[in-house]
Parts: sequence; C-alpha cells; structure tokens
Amino acid sequence: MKKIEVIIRKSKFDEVKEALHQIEVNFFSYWDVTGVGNEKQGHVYRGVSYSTTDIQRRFLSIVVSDPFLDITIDAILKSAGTGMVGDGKLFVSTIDEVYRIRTKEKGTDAVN
Amino acid sequence: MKKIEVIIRKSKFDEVKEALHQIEVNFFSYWDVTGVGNEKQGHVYRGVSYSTTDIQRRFLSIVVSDPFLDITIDAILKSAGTGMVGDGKLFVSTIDEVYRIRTKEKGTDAVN
Amino acid sequence: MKKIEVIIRKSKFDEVKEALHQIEVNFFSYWDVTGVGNEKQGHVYRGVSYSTTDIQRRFLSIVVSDPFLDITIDAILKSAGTGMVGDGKLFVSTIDEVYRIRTKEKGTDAVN
Amino acid sequence: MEANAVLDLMWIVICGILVFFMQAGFTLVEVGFTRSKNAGNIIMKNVMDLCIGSIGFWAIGYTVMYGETIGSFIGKPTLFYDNVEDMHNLFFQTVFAATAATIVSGAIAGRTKFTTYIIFSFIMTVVIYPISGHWVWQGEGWLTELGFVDFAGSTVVHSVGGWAALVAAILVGPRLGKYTNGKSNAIPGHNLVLGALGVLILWLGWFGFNAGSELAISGDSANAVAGIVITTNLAAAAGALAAMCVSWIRYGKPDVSMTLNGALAGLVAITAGCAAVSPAGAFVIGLIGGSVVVLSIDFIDKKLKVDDPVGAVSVHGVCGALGTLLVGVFATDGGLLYGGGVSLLGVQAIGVVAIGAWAAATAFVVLFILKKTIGLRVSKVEEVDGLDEHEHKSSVYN
Amino acid sequence: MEANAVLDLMWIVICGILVFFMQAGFTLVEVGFTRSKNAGNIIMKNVMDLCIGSIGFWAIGYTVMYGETIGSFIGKPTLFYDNVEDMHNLFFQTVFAATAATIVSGAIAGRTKFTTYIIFSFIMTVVIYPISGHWVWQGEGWLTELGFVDFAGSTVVHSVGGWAALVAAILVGPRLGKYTNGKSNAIPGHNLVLGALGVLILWLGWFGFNAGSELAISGDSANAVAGIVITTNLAAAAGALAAMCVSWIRYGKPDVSMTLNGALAGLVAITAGCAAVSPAGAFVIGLIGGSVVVLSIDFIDKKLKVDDPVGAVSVHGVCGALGTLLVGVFATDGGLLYGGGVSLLGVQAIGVVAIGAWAAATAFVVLFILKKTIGLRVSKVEEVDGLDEHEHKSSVYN
Amino acid sequence: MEANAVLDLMWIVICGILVFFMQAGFTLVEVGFTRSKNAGNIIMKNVMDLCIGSIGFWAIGYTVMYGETIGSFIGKPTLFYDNVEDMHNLFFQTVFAATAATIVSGAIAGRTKFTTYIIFSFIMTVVIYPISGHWVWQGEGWLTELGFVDFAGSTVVHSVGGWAALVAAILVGPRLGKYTNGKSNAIPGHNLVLGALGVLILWLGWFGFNAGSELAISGDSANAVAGIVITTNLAAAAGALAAMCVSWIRYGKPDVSMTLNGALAGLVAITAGCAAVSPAGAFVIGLIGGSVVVLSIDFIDKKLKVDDPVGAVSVHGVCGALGTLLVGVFATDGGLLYGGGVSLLGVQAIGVVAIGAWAAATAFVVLFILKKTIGLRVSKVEEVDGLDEHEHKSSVYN
Ligand SMILES: Nc1ncnc2c1ncn2[C@@H]1O[C@H](COP(=O)(O)OP(=O)(O)O)[C@@H](O)[C@H]1O
Ligand SMILES: Nc1ncnc2c1ncn2[C@@H]1O[C@H](COP(=O)(O)OP(=O)(O)O)[C@@H](O)[C@H]1O
Ligand SMILES: Nc1ncnc2c1ncn2[C@@H]1O[C@H](COP(=O)(O)OP(=O)(O)O)[C@@H](O)[C@H]1O
Repeated sequence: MKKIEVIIRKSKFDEVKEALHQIEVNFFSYWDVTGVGNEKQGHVYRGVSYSTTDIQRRFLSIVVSDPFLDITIDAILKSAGTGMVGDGKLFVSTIDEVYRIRTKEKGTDAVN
Repeated sequence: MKKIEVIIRKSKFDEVKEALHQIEVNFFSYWDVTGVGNEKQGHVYRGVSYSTTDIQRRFLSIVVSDPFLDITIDAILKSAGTGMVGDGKLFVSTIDEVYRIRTKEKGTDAVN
Repeated sequence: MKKIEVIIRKSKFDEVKEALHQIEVNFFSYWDVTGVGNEKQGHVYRGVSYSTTDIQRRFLSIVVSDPFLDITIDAILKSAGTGMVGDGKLFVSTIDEVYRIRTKEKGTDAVN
Repeated sequence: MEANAVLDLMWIVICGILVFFMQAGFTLVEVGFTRSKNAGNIIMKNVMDLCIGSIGFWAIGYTVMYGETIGSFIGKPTLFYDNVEDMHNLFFQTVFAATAATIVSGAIAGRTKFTTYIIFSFIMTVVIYPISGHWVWQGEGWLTELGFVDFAGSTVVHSVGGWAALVAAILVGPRLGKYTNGKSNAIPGHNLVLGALGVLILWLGWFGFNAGSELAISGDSANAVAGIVITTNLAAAAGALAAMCVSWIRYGKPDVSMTLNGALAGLVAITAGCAAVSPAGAFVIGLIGGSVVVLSIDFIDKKLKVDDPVGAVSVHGVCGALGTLLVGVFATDGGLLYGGGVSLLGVQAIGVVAIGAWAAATAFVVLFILKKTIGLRVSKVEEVDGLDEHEHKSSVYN
Repeated sequence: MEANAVLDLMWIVICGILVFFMQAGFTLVEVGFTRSKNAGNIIMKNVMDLCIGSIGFWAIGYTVMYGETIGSFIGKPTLFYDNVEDMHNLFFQTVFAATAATIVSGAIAGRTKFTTYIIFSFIMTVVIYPISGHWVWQGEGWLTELGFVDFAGSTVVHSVGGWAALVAAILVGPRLGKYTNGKSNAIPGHNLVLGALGVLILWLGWFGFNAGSELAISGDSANAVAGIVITTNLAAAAGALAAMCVSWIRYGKPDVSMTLNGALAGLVAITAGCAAVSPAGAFVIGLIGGSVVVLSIDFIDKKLKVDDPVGAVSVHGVCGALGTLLVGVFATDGGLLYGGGVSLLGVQAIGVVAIGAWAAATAFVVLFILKKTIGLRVSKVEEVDGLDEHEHKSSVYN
Repeated sequence: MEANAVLDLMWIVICGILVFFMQAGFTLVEVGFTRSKNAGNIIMKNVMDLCIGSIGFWAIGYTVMYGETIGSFIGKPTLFYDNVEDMHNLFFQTVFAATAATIVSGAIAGRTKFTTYIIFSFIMTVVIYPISGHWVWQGEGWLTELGFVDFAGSTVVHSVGGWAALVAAILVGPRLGKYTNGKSNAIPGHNLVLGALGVLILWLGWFGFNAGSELAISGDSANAVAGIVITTNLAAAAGALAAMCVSWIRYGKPDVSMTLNGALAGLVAITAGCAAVSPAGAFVIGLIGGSVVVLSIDFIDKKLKVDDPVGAVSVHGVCGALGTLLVGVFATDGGLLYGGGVSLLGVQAIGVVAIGAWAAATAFVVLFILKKTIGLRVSKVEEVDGLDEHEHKSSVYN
C-alpha cells in the first residue's frame, strides 16, 4: 500500500475532492497547514507591507492500495493545478500495514 | 523503527491515551483532522439538512522501536473501537532514523 | 528522497526557519500539534493545579533530495535545541516519489 | 429648556445611543453567520456604512427625509444640517438610516466588491431610504395622510433594507458552491457565539429603536414608552420560541441559528405596532414572526434559490412587511380583531406595497448601473480565496 | 405624568435595559468557561431562559410575586398582566426573574438534557423565584415584616439561583472525567476572552441591577442612586483584587478565571447592602466576597466534589448569602459595626436560611421528578461528543 | 432634590456607566490587536487597572484632582472620599481615571512584567493623572486660569495616557522580532473581529465620555449635549473614512486595522473641542485625526522604531494633542478660522506642551525606578512562550 501526501491550495480543495470522488477514492484525512515554498503573498498590516512565503494550504493524507496509486495521482494532478507558482506538491511513500480499527481487518481490505 | 499513524474518534482519545500509558508508550504527537470515509453524519444548518462524510477526528503519530510495535497496535485497536462505522484506521510505516534534538542521540535510544 | 518530520518547541520555530533558510531549504510545510513526551508543564485552572505532558508543539514536514539530508538534519539539530527536556524529535523516512502539481514534474526536480 | 423638554431630548439621545450599538450587533451577526475568510471585509462594510450613513445623513439625507415637503414626496434638501436645537433628532435619525443601509450588507456577504458596496450604501442612505421615509414620518407625506401606521419602522427601515437586500442578492447571485445541480448546500457560519452575542446586542438596541420612536417620554408618553418596552421584549421572546419550535418540528432538533433569527424576526415584526398593540397582541405577533421567518428562509433558499447568508430578506423584508400588516389586525385602536374593520389593514397593505416597490425598484436601478459599470462581484479566485485576502490584503485571524 | 414621576419611570426602564444586557454577559461567561463542543447548547439555554422568563413572568410570574398577598406567602396570580401604568415595573422584574433562572444554567453546563432544562427554567421563573421574592419585595411578605433587608437581591435573586444550582449540579452529577479516582481534574474553559467580556458586561449591567432597585431617582433617591453606583463599583473592584491576591498566594500565580469570578463575587455580595453601607463598607464587603469565592470554589470542587463549571454556586449562592449577612454587620443604620447590635444580623440569617431552604427544597422536588420521568442527563456518547452534535445537530465553530 | 438637579445627576451617572463600558472596549482592542499567547495577561492588566483605578481614585486620587487647590497645582488630598452628595461625580471621574491608565497597557503589551504594570498603573491613577487634571478641570488650576480649553479630555485624559505610553514603550523596548536588521516586521493581531467589536464599544462609550463632560443636561445644557453627540459621531465617522482612504492610497488596499484606529483617532481628536466646534468643524477635525493617525503609526513604527502594538501613542498621544490644538482653529468662539486670532491657539499649545511634558517626565521617573528595581520586562523565554504561560500558568484558549 502507498500513502499519498499532497499539499494543495485551500481554494482547490473542493475540486480535488470531487475528482477523488469520481474515481471512488472516498477515504482520506485532511488538515490545514502553513506552507513555505516558492510562492510569495503580499500583505499589509498596520502600514508594514511584507511579503510572506507562509501561505495557508491544505494537507491531504490518502492511503491507497497499489493498483489505485496511479489513477489517484492522476486525478489529483489534474484537479489541483492552476498553473501558477504555489500549486503544491505530492509525495508518495510506502505503508507497511493498514488496520481498520472497527473490524481489526488488516491489509488491502482495510484501506477504504 | 516504525511509525504508527492512527486516526481515531475524538471521543475515544482519552481511552486510547490511557491504553498507551498502560504499556508505557508516553510519547507521541497528535492533532485534529477532518476525516472522509464511510461514516456519515447528519447536520442541519438553517433548514438545509445535509449528511456529510467530513467528520472531526484526531490523528496520532507515534514512533516506536520495532519490539514495541505489536503491543502498541494492540493497545490502540482495543481501546479505540466502538464497533460502529467510523472507528478509524491505523497505518504502519518505516522510519529510517530518529534523533532526539536535546541530546542529538540517534536510533532507538532517541525514540522515547 | 527523504522526508524529515520534526517536532519542535513553538518558541524555536523562528530560529529553525532561519537556519533552514541559511542552507537554502526554503520549502516545507508546518502545523501545530500537541506533543506528549517527557516534558511536563505546570498549570492552574480554577484552583486545580495539574501538570500536563500535553504541550503545544510545531510539526515540520520537509522533503529533501538525498544529498541535502545531512545538512538539513544538522541545521535543525543545531537551531532547535535548548538543552532542556522537551526539545523534540526528528524522524527520517523514505519518499518513493515526488510530484510538483504545477508542472507535473517528478523526482528530484520537483522537490523544491 | 424646561424639565419636560429636557427629559424628551435626553430620552432621544439615550435611545439613539442604544440604536447606535445595533451596528455592533449587525456586524457580529454577519461575521458569525458567514465564513472566516471574509470577516475583515464584513467588518469594513459595517463600519463604513455607519461612517457613510453618519456623514451622508448629516450632509444631506436628513433634510431629504424631514425637510419641508415637496409634493408629499420628498423633503427639500439643505446641505450640512446645522440647527443647534435639533441635533438630538439628527442623531436619532442618523442611526436609523445606518440601520437601513447595513441590512443589505448581510444578504450579499462573501462575494460583493467593496467599492460597489460603498457606493450603494451611500445612495441607500441619502436617496432611497430618506425618500420613502419622508412619505411616512415627515408628517406631511402621502402615506401619513392615508393613515398608514408604522411606528418605529418595520416597513420604513426594515422592509426597505430587506427588499433592497433581496434585489441585491438576486443581482449579485449566489456564493460559489451554494447551489450545485439545483440543490441548496449548507455553508455554515464560522462562529455562532459571535452571532448570538450580536443578536443579544440587537435585542438590546431595539429597546432604543422602538421606545425611542415615541420621540418623547414626558407626560403621557412615559407609560407609552414602558408599554413599548414590554411589547418589544415579548415579541422577541415569542419569536425566538416559535422559531425554535418550528425548527424542532421541521428538522428534528432545535436549531441554534434559526432560534436567533426568530428573535430578530419577532423584533422586526413588532416594530410597526409596538405602540399600538397590547402585550398579548405583541406576543402573538412575535409568534407569527418567528414561525414565518423559518418558513421564509427555507423558501427563499430552496425555492427561490436566492442566497442570503444571514437571512436578511426574511428577517427584515418579510417580517417587516408582515409586522406592518399585522398592525391592521392587532391594533387596539382600529385593528381587525378589535372591531376596526379592514380599512386600516387596507391602508397598511398600500404602504407595504408602495414602499416595497420603491425600495426594490430604486435598488434595482442603482445596482444595475453598478453592474454594468464597475461590476458587482469579485472574481472567482478572489471569492474562493476570501475577500480578506484580495480586497484587504490581510487576514483577521492570525 | 409629572416630571418627577417620569424621571422615576425612565430610570427603571433604563436600568431594566441594562439588566437585560446581563443575559449576554451570562451567556459569554458560561460559553467561555466551558468547552467548545457545548457552546451552541449554552447559547440555546441562555436565550431560551430569557424567552421563557419574559413570557412566563408576564403570563403569571409577576403577579405570583407582586400580586395581593395571600397569607404573606404568595401573591394572588392573574394571567397575562396588562396594567398599562405598571409596564416599567413588569419589565424591570422580568429581567430580574430571567437572571435568577440563568444562574442555574452555568452549574449544569455540558451534560444536561435541553428539554429538562427548559422545563426547570420555566418552573424556576413562575414558581420558585416569585414566591420567595414575594416574601421580601412585595411589601407585605413575612420576611419584610421581620425587617429583612435585601435591597437588590443578593438573596432574593442570586442565592435562590445559586442554591438551586447547587441542588441541580448534585443531582445531575459531575461531567465525565471531572473526577477520577477521587481527584478533581481541570477542564479548562475554551475561551476566557469571551468570559472576560461577559464579566465586564455583567459588571455594567449590575449598575442597573443595583441602582435600579431604588425604583426611583427623583428627589432624595438621586443621591441614593449615585451612592449605590459607587458601592457597587467599589465592591466589584475589591472583589477582583482580593480574588487575584488570594489565588496568587494559593497557586503561585494571579489566576485569570478566579480574578474574573472575584469581580462577580464582589458584585453579588454588595447587592443586598448596596444602599445600606458606606463606600468603605462596600470595599470591605467586596474584599470578603472576592476572598471567599476562591476558597468556596476550591471547597465545592475538591471537598464536596460537586462539579460547577462556572462557579455559579460559589459566586451566587455563597456570596449572595454572605453579602446578605454582611448587611447586618456593615449597614450604617443598624449594622453590628455601627452599634446596631446583632438583631439585624439575626433577621438577615433567618432570611438567608429560609430562602435558601425554599430554593433548595423546591429545586430538589422538581428535579427529582424530572429525573424519574424524562431524565436529567444526556447519554454518555452525547456528552463525550458534545451536546451541540446530538442535541442540536450542528456546531457553532466551522 | 429638584427635577433639574436630578436630571443632571442622572445624566452623569448614565454617562459614567457608558464610559465604564469603554474598559471592555479597550480590553478587546488590545487582545485583538496582539497575539493569542498574551491574551490572558491583557485581560488581567485591563481588569486590574479598572480595579486599581476604582479603588485608588476613591481612596485618594479624586481629591488630589478636585480637592481645594494648593497653589493651582494640586488638590488637597483627603482619604476615602465619602461626600454622599457628590458620589455621581466621583463615579464619573473614576471611570475617566481608569481610561487614562488603561491606555498605557496597549503600548507595552506582550513583554511587560505584570507586577510592574500594576504598580505603574496605580501611580498613574493617583498621582500623574490627577495632578495634571487638576490644572485644567478643578476650576482653579493654572491652565484653567490661562483659558485653556479641553472639554472632555483630549489632553487631560488621552494625551496623558498617550505620552506615558510612549515613554513606557521606549523604556520597555520592542517585542522580540519586531525589528530585525533595522527593519520593522509585522506582528499581526490574532483576532480583528474582537478588535472591531472593541472599537464599536469604545465609540459607544465615547458618547458618555464627551456628552457626559457637560456635567449637566438640564436647561441650556440639553442642546449642548445633543450637539456634542453629533460632533462626536461625525468626527469618529470622518476619522475612520479618512484612515481608510489614506491607507488605501498608501498601501493599495483599504486596511482594516487602520480604519478601526481611524475611528478612535477621530474620537480622541474631537474630545477637546466637542462642545466648541460646529458639526462641519467636527467633520474636518475627524478627517485630520484619521489621516494623521495613519502617518503617525507609520512614523513611530518605522522611523522612531518604537513598538506600539495597538497604536496607543498615535491614537491617544498624537491625536489628543492635535485635537486640543485644533480647538484653537475651529472653536466657533475664539478659533482662528472664526476670526479669533491666534491667542487661543497659543494657550492650547502651552497646555498641550505642559501636560505632555508632565506626563512624559513623571512616567519616565517612575518607570526608570521600576526598571532599576524590579525590572520592566519579562525574560526572553517568558516572552517567546507567551506571558500567559509564565505569568499566569494558564492559557485562555483551550
Ligand atoms: N520539499 C517540500 N517539503 C514539504 N512541503 C513542501 C515542499 N515543497 C513545497 N512544499 C509545500 O508545497 C507548497 C507549494 O509549493 P511552492 O514551492 O510554493 O509552489 P510550486 O510547487 O508551484 O513551485 C508550499 O507552500 C509547501 O507547503
Ligand atoms: N485510506 C485512508 N487514508 C487516510 N485516511 C483514511 C483512509 N480511510 C479512512 N481514513 C480515515 O479514517 C476515518 C474513519 O474511516 P471510516 O471509513 O469512516 O470508518 P471505518 O474505518 O469504520 O470503515 C475517516 O474519517 C478518515 O479520517
Ligand atoms: N516517539 C514519538 N513519536 C511521536 N512524537 C514524539 C515521540 N517522542 C517524542 N515526541 C514528540 O516530541 C516532543 C518532545 O519530546 P519530550 O520527550 O518531551 O522531550 P525530549 O525529546 O527532550 O526528551 C513531544 O512533546 C512529542 O510531541
């Protein structure tokens, strides 16, 4: 099994969710993070203009069984982009084992 | 070393913490996430009833040395379940190296 | 590629960020977590004194290409410590693949 | 000045101060009932319509409303009102005008251009509101002459704001994601505690709004003022209670935001008749207002598919009109139930329709022109990211 | 009406409006001092006891309290009070009744069934509170005849609420996780900024509560009113200061939530004697109230093991009783320290005990019946998940 | 007491209650404009300066200010003021004194020792503020004799607070991370919604602040009071509008926190002349105040490199001085623009400078001594972790 961790623009979340829904990936967890990267955002606070690279982003963690990996990546890459700097990153890593707490099942059955 | 990432019901957190405490796993980090999965929750807002799969959950990240892996998983599976859809998932992955910042120690010594 | 997950004191964040900046690691994501560990903090609420191990921390997730791994770890270990219990932990794991959403690039080019 | 006159002036000033505080209530309700990414924009809109209202009404609006009548239709305008013996009335009327303007803000929250809103708010305060207000409250307006009763402004203030809000919400269109495939989606407010505090502040301010509209407290007015305070409070309580029960029946649970809206609905509904009905009458009017508001919010949201995040159209427009009509039913002097026949009811209906039409039509013209020129709505990106980010380059929560 | 009578009526109305605003203060304190998952439920409880109080007191409660006496024990009830010359008093008394009811809410926050609370709140407003109120404030009640002094309601309002809260908190039982292995655990409030704002709003409203209880401002009452404002303010300040110092000594640091409770303790304590003591007396009463409240919260929490999330029992019950007794010590006319002997103190003690017993006993009966019928407490799952989730199917923060 | 005298007393009490509420406003502004980790400390500071002000001003400060003059410089102090016929004035002056003290709090937020602040606040209330206040408001002070006009305290209250705040901010030094390599960094406030509510509450309270300073409402005062309400409201509105426009031009976007500060700047600026200028004059004074405050905040932050998180020095110090001077320009009786020549302007300048020097010098002495003894500033660790953690061992948000 693989874990996909993906950092996207908050404003793209609904589209990504919809895209995942299309391919029936209806199981993941997400939370809001601050991202530091190439994108810069201009702010003014009480007369101090500053440009910050600390930008609000959404972090999705999705564990999928191996056959699902490519289509999931594909769905995300297609739905999360705007073409402008700051669209985010997608990281894939390996998961050794998965358990579903409710049933104590293990392995691919437990994924969704 | 292994990393256990586990997503549980917020209402089960105290029990899971206690169960980990029993087996002397007193070191982990947690935060609140929104989980999408099989469980649905009914809400009403201003007359619009909707059922959402976006449910508040708690995410625990626990790094343990290999011998601790099984008892930790066991403790969590026992304490986090209610038997109803939405109890959450547990993911195990491999950690290459651990450092304790304070002492700069590496490896198993650094885990707890 | 490697993923560095590091849990630090919130008060050390600015220094760590600066240290990463020095070595040109200007790309990571962070969020606030609660950490359970060896450190204890004394609190009083309405007459109940209690000491808690649940302490506010900051969690950084940094994916770097392999050659960057050591200097990044080094920079963090040097800047995040106070020498007192509770400085935090650093975990290294392996990332199988990285994508930059904007350009769909893969691999080391996509890291920063 | 003689003691009784001082009492009257003092009462008007105190009530004006209470009504002023309603601005804080409106701000909190609107902030609380919408998403956090627009909170700064909402603060700016509410503070600015207060500022523009205060300046505009002094600069010209007050005399458009209360100046010597021109054909029972509009007052003769004078610039920069400066009659030192009438400053208390200027103040009281200023805070009323600011209320009318601020109602619109809630209905178009989260997607409207800031500059557009500012311009609209200015026109609302110095043209739309004072002209119809002239018809009823100047003393020689054509509705006054017909015998139309709107004691504290269910129609003159709230309906005007509410119908303008309806037109604005239609022209601006719903927030992105509010309707998908013809289905209405919930977009929960980000902090109902602030919303609740706002409602309690509005309830507080309403004592000034209604009881101050007696414009006196000396002599016979004293008992009238006390009576108004009671009718106002009972209608609010009944409104919240009714809304809670109706939401409980319809949705299976007592709904927090509907209950809060119910209190406001009761308050808006009693505003026209607070001095004309008995406590029991006020109680019933409140019950009606609180029940109707739930159904109206539902209807506007799901049937009309007009996106009104805070329920301004239902609370101020619908319940304002309703409350004005109910005066014809419950007025102890002339009401249908008290043997007065339908004549008062008829006059009330004329007033409600005339002023509603005026508010909707003028709002439409103004907003249509704005739409064709500078535009009503922010871009999609700005809306998705939040108005604070793009319209104000800052965030309120850090 | 003659100018002096108008002044009195106006004063009562204004003070009533200030007391009304205390509802916002109570709501914020309760919300802020508890966890976020119950905030919507707390809003509903506080809004509803205001609504039910407003309706119930008008419908019957006011005459139960102030109607012609039946044996110095209870007023002759009349339905739907409608005396147009007395509406200001109805209003002022209504907001007092709502205060008594709302006190209970805080002590049982986070675990009580909504329906149960609503029913209890209604009985509190129309039976429990007005009957004991009759004994003291109607003019012919048996405690009045004894010479019992409770100017603005340390006992009549606050202690009644406080003792009912104690009984309720005992019967409902502590929140899950509050006591483990006989040890009291801290369950920190989720937003003390809201709590602090609530306390400042209560302090503000208290000027109306105490100074309005003079029920007049004309003639000799004017200086009395001003004096009350000063004693009220000094006692609040002294209460907060004392609580801060005591908490500093006991816990090593000046505690925010205790300091806030200290201000309220000072206010409750001075309520009975605000018109009877000197500024210096008020200062000392405040110091005592603020010190005692810290010890009392500690004692109730750790020794009695009664879970009172906001400290309602200590603030309103204990300090209310204490303040009433201290009138016997500090009253410039008849107080122990001013050479009046112990007779006033004795009468005060009788009143405190009698009303305390009444409130506790009736609350017990009502809650016991509710416990055996519909139940007092939500299920374990509902409590853990939060009342908002299950009782209202919604969340206030999104 | 005769009805007119009652009216005057009642007005003072009501206005005092409104001014009291400004404490909530100050607390919310300071909390909202700073970081969450210090919110509990800010609550404590604000509640404590209210408590200490209330107690200290009654215990001695009031007579230092208003006692029989000693050489037109200071009042003859009496302990524990207890004149039953003057309690309304004691109350009104007490809440003014608390205002002066609380201004300093904002400028030194986030890094100052709690004990040090408490001591300073006490000295501010019983020495620094009442002595310079004596010069202007006691009736026989040396500035009164010169003809200095400061109706409600632009200088006497706000500038005194503002200049003391400047000295304090310099001595305490900037927050860690505020200036790096000579560059000013933004440290955004954590909740501007609370800040906005605070500003609206302050605006509300200011009606009491300014109109109450007439110290009467009967007879001729009635129209004066109404006029003051209008000038106050117009200046606030103009201030916010001007600040918004200036920030829009300078930074490209209408800035939320600057706009809020602009309203306060307009209010501070009109305070001296609210009874002396026409509505148009007030409008212009507000515009000037609102424009200057933006530039002043910029200048103090970036050029002087003094870290003032809430802008207290600019709002209260700079605009207070400015508003006092502008009386010499816009006073309808004696102002430069109304043919009065420069003599009034000259006197105003003397007053502004004299009181400014007094406030700065005494604040310096006190703070310097405190610095050398118990210290002004918390340790680096405490500051980074937040004052709530170390000074109060608790957190306000959980
Ligand atoms: N190496 C990395 N490790 C962790 N997070 C990263 C990394 N690189 C980028 N991110 C996250 O992705 C977000 C977008 O990246 P950014 O460099 O701004 O844009 P782009 O990917 O379009 O070049 C960042 O804000 C950060 O949250
Ligand atoms: N594949 C996954 N990747 C990441 N998180 C998941 C995944 N599957 C489930 N989750 C998390 O687990 C939670 C519970 O899962 P759910 O499917 O609702 O119940 P159950 O595990 O009992 O079938 C979800 O809300 C989500 O946060
Ligand atoms: N095994 C672990 N897995 C996940 N997080 C951990 C682990 N051990 C420690 N942490 C995190 O690191 C923080 C600091 O650890 P702590 O034990 O208090 O101090 P130290 O590392 O100095 O001994 C904890 O609060 C927790 O967030």
